[in-house]
Amino acid sequence: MNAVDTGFILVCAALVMFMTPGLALFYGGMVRSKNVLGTVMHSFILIALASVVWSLVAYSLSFGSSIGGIIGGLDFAFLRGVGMDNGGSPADNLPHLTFMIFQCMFAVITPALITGAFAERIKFGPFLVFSALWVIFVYSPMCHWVWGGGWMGEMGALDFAGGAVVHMSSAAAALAACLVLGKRVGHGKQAFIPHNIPLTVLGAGILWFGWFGFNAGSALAADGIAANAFVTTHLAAAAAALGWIFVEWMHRGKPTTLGAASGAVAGLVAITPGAGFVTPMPALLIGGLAGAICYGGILLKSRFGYDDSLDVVGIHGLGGTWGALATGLFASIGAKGLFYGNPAQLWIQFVSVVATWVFCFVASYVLFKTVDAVMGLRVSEEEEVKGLDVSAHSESAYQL
Amino acid sequence: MNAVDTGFILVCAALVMFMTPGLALFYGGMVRSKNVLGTVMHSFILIALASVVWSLVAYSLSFGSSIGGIIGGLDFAFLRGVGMDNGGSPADNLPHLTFMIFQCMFAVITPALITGAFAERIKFGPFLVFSALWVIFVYSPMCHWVWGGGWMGEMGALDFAGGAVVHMSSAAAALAACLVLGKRVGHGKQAFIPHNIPLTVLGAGILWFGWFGFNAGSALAADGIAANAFVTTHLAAAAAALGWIFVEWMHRGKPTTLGAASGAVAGLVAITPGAGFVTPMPALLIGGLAGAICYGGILLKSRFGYDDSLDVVGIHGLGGTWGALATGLFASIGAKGLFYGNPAQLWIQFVSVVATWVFCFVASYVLFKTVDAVMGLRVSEEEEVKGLDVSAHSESAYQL
Amino acid sequence: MNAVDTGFILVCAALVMFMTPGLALFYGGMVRSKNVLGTVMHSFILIALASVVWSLVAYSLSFGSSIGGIIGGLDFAFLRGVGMDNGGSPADNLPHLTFMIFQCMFAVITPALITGAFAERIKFGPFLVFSALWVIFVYSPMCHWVWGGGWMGEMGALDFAGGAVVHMSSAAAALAACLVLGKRVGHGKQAFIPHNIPLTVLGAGILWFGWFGFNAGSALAADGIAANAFVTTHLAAAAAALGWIFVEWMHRGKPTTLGAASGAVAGLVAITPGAGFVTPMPALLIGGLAGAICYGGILLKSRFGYDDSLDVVGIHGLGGTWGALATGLFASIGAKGLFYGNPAQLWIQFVSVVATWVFCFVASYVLFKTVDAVMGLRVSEEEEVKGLDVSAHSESAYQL
Amino acid sequence: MKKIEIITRPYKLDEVKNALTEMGIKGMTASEVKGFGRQRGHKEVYRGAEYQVDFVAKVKIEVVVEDKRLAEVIQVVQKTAQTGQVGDGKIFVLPVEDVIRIRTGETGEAAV
Amino acid sequence: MKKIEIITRPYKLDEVKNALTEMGIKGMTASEVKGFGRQRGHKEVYRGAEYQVDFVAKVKIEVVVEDKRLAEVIQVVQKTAQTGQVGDGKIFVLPVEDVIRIRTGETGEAAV
Amino acid sequence: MKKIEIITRPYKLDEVKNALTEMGIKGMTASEVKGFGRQRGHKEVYRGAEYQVDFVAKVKIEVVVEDKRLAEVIQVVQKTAQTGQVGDGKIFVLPVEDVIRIRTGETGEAAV
Ligand SMILES: Nc1ncnc2c1ncn2[C@@H]1O[C@H](COP(=O)(O)OP(=O)(O)O)[C@@H](O)[C@H]1O
Ligand SMILES: Nc1ncnc2c1ncn2[C@@H]1O[C@H](COP(=O)(O)OP(=O)(O)O)[C@@H](O)[C@H]1O
Ligand SMILES: Nc1ncnc2c1ncn2[C@@H]1O[C@H](COP(=O)(O)OP(=O)(O)O)[C@@H](O)[C@H]1O
Repeated sequence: MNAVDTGFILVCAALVMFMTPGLALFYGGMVRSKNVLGTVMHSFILIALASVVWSLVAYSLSFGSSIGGIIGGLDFAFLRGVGMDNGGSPADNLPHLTFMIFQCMFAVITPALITGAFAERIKFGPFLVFSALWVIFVYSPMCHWVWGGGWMGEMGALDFAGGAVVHMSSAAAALAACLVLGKRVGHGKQAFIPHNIPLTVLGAGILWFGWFGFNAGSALAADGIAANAFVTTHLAAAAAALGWIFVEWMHRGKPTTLGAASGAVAGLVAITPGAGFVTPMPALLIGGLAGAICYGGILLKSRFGYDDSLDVVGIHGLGGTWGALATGLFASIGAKGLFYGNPAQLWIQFVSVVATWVFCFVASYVLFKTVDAVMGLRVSEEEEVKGLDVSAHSESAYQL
Repeated sequence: MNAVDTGFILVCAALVMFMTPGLALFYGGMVRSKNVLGTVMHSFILIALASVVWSLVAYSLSFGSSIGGIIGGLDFAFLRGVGMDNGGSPADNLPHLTFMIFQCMFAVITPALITGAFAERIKFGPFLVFSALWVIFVYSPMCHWVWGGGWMGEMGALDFAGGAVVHMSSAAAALAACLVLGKRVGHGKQAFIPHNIPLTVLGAGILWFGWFGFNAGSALAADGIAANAFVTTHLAAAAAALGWIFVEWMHRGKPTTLGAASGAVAGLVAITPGAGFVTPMPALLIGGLAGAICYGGILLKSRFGYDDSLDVVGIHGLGGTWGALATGLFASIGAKGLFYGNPAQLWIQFVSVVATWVFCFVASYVLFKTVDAVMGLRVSEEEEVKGLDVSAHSESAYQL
Repeated sequence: MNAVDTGFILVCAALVMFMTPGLALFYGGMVRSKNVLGTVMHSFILIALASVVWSLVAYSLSFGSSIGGIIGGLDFAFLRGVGMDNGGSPADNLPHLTFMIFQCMFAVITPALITGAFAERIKFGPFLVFSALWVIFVYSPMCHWVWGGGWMGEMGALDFAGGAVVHMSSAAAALAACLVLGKRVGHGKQAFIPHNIPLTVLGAGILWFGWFGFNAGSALAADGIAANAFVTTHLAAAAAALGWIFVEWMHRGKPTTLGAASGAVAGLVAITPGAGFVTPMPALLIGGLAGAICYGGILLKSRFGYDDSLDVVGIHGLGGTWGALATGLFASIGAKGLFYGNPAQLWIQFVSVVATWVFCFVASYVLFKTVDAVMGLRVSEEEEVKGLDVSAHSESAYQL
Repeated sequence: MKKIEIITRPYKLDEVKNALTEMGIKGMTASEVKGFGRQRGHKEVYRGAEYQVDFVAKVKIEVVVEDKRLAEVIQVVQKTAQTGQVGDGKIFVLPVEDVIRIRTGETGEAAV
Repeated sequence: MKKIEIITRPYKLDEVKNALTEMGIKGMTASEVKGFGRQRGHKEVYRGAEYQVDFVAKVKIEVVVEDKRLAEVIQVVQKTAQTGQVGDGKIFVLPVEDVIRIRTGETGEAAV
Repeated sequence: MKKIEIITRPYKLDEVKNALTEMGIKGMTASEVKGFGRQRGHKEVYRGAEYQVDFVAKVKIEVVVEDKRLAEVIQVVQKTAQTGQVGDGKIFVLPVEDVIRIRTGETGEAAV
């Protein structure tokens, strides 16, 4: 057990935790003012709900001893045997509790990312039920496959900090949500304009800040790999913010603040799978392209006509997919990608991308449909028009 | 001296410092928009004032060589002899300055917590005088009793990170404030509705984030105890947010965002005394119940008819008391509580709770009365109606 | 290479990065609501732009092998040879990448500070061009002179964390900006009142928090010097907030929230050059006086009649200068100032102050004039009246 | 019919609304306005620069009533909104030529 | 000339504006107001304390038109803003004695 | 008495207020409104989607004056608020039947 790493990873866990309130603001600023609390609440309450579910059962399903590479056993249910020393810890330099809580923060933010897709129209109770089930039945297996000793990791898929586990999985669920829930009332007719962009920029700033814990912390040690992941994370985000505003400047005539913030997040997403595997200059490229790709992805949305309120698919889906493939191209630290003579890695990445999308989409779709059948997912039109703050939470956000 | 712990505790000190701006927003969002700056200012200026007082004299009163277990001597006044090595440091793994500044941040946030009780109606000058005196005459003795070698710690009372020192003490002062200052103009007649709940949620997010420094840092080392405190802190907050919204859902028909944020804070308060002494599953229980208890406590407020503007007593008083007693029930790490075969601990906890409330309430009441007699504590009715932003600070918060 | 310091400096780098979103809000709250996004965007996009420029060339110009003490060579351009071990690292306890990225965050915030001077009236494209050039031609030489083995450091000038490199340099550029760009439309006739002071206070809180990484991290190790820098930073900020509101209370009759926030920043600026060289009690003095000096400096502004929108010169220029000189007076750790028997140090500090102001002012002035001649720096009057959010970014900040 | 415009202190809104409701008035429309008058504004100070703010927050309440209720409504509002301090505000009475209820198309007194 | 004051649901603003523009109306002025009427408000709860909010968000649209366009405008507005649900709002018609265009100093119908 | 409604550019508020005060007008009421007219709005873009914003921020100033001051007030306002650019706004004159000062109960011209 290593005190340096213990301290470092605890701090990183705090940083990752802080991302979810950041996400709450990032999303909250983008909805209409009558839905800001409903939107903020989604992320905020998931810090609570997902953490409890994680400690009771999902951690064990993710990191318990593998059952055929598919799912973890119940050895660690209720955190049994997860203690202050490294006994049983997947990272034997860390107290088991440290490893568990660091991972917990990932299980929190992942379902929170999904909420951008169904913002402004979902019922609160069914949302809670869906989210708890999703952590258990979608997140835990994914996490196990990649990091818990499951088949995807065994196959050699590279996912440093969660391109598949966090971003593609949440984006696939987001897509399922759009299909099941349908469009918001007035979509395409009324203007759905962000009500508070400074809030969104603040959220993006917090996300960027916390992402250092996310990616550098995924080295699970305060070492050179962590330093490298820190640097690639920062440079990819930087390049992506520039990439995004450059493309929109060309396309629409002006660079926007919301674009800079969105681009930064797109870059952070895209570098996540490769942060510890690629060097800084490729990170600039991965980021810069991520900005352009995700901007394009969002434009496509209106083509397909679905209503992904806050562009979860466009940013996390495309960004995560691009990042996973880019890792197969540019990996050079501790693994080799196509450009370093190992085309097989790209194939492995491709397989992991497809498997992740298919599994997460299908499983999320089934979960949404089931919850919808049992409880009804969507608020009434009257509640939706009134806004979720008042209709679902009996609150108003502002009395300025 | 230990470099790992030095780095870790410095980072934790930064996190704890960040809590007070977080508190400023948490409180600021809950008042009416004409008082937001007055409220924010209370917390913000205390970062300044309490730190200066701490460095000049209060640190020494807290951690100077004990005079009969009651108060510290003046050995460290003006930080004399508090240096870059561990000479004289109560934690000999840390540079004395590191220990001092970590503790400083606790002396900052504690008086800031009180400000929620007298928000929207206190004069600024007298508030500063009261706060400086309170740090010296109430906080320093309490801190000395518990952590500085004083009688309460000697008696065996368990207070890992400040259930008594921080939360009960500030709540007792809050209660005294309500009695001395009386109700706000229009209380019970007009609606006193939070003016900006996203600000409050942001504040809660920052508090939660910073609390990891508060509780895990109280291990004073980057070790397994810190990891455990980190985990119990997170799980208690999570359970409490759920507990609170569950109870209000039953009681009022809707779960609220403000409730989730308030519940999280209640859970953080409740786990504070026991964070390093209890294991994760009891932490879930302590938190879950804290959410329910503090919700109930706030409802009681209107029964008793006092005007604790932002529920300092309901959250910090009840939460801290419950947490201190719960530590006597559930302690199992480095100490044993009732459920681990040591009923004596519960009795000790009970004594410490009563002593803390009595001492802090009486001393705070005397201080308030004295300052009131000398300078007058309360703003004029005209100033109160106009709002403190304009009348006390010549500012308006918003020109949107 | 040292794992403790690696972890500590990575965390500090994250903290320093977080300062720039904090600055975005600090500045954004002070402008009129029609310019908040334009202002926020300046800081936010510089995180992106300056980081990319830094990684491509400016890091090398700053820390590459010195060419006559004037500028670094291109050895590290494109981060060639900047790797996961300490090979070539100016700090051999750190992975080279760790040192590089920590320094990167300084190169980000410094040009961002300048933006306060030309807020509400600059064109976005030319601003980007100017900023990139400024990082290369002004920041990099300054950084090299002081920390990269250049003449100023060799001369023995003390600049612990950037009094000259960060604060005076940006203030000199700010002054140049005011001269080149002229006043805002309506300046002196209409009231230019901050549109959202809670946002500014939040920004100040984030800045204070991040500054611990800035100053303590500048020790480049988790040691007693870091602890001392942490403590002096905190106490100077505290004293300065009190100093500022005390002076304005005397002068204008009320202490303001904006004053407390501004004062804290002034104190943080002033302690920056001396944080690791002075002890805590002098830090209190340096801070307290900084609050008063910067308040006075801002009043002078209207005398001289220039329009430094957000007082970059008053706070960073005067605060940084006072801090640099004060370091020459009070230094006692690892160097001696006048009061510790070494008057020569004050002279050296004086020389470094003059050289910094002259070089940075002249170079920035030339850059501004050049960009102005080529692209035009100032928006049209119509765009300015409409506000930059709409005219430069096609966005509105709020739809409350 | 007449339109009565009441400009008064914001915290009086609820009291006025309740008083009007009690006397059987079924609808009204309120908005936030800034008033300038005998009541003095206040000073604001930002970084040492003083600004005089002359406008004071007020609420404007608009009620359209049948002619025969006019006197009664004015009297009730005046009593309810009065504090006796400068700044209590004004009541303006304007003629209204027609009223239409959008939902039903009813016009005239039936539509109020 | 007449001033037509339309108080209706906020999301109808754009539709009404478009309908008026199509019939050749060149200008109008809108503002956010809070309405009290037959449409019920809602409950809000903060830390266990219930508050009844009686005012509902509405938009007020003011259009000054020549007398001869009055009937036509009213009809279009009524049709466009109508949903048939309680809370659709009202149209008030007030006499206007004069109009001045600030830019040119034109008065009367030329100024609208 | 007459009510003068001035709709003009927000930054003209202080100038108009000062001009009116100088000529002895004791009170007025201002509010933020959104205007639609010949002055063009602007485009906004959020994540690649374009929106046309047709309403422009304006301020509405309401002053009730005795009939005999009407012409004078209009003239001063028109001069003060004029920039000559499209979007300067309008002045509407409406009849007022009565004014009541809430504080004192005074009515008519004494109450203005
Ligand atoms: N001539 C006027 N036209 C329009 N509004 C007025 C006029 N005079 C006063 N008001 C409004 O009435 C409010 C109260 O007026 P004021 O003179 O301050 O006090 P009082 O009504 O007690 O004499 C003002 O703030 C303003 O909004
Ligand atoms: N007498 C009135 N005076 C002024 N405004 C009114 C009056 N009656 C109704 N209103 C406005 O019209 C809105 C709609 O009225 P309401 O009674 O709720 O529904 P409806 O118009 O469908 O009958 C109200 O919210 C209020 O703003
Ligand atoms: N017929 C009208 N009814 C009500 N308000 C109007 C009318 N016409 C114009 N306005 C108001 O006057 C403002 C200025 O009008 P506009 O046509 O843009 O410029 P100008 O007054 O210079 O001709 C508009 O934004 C609107 O608020």
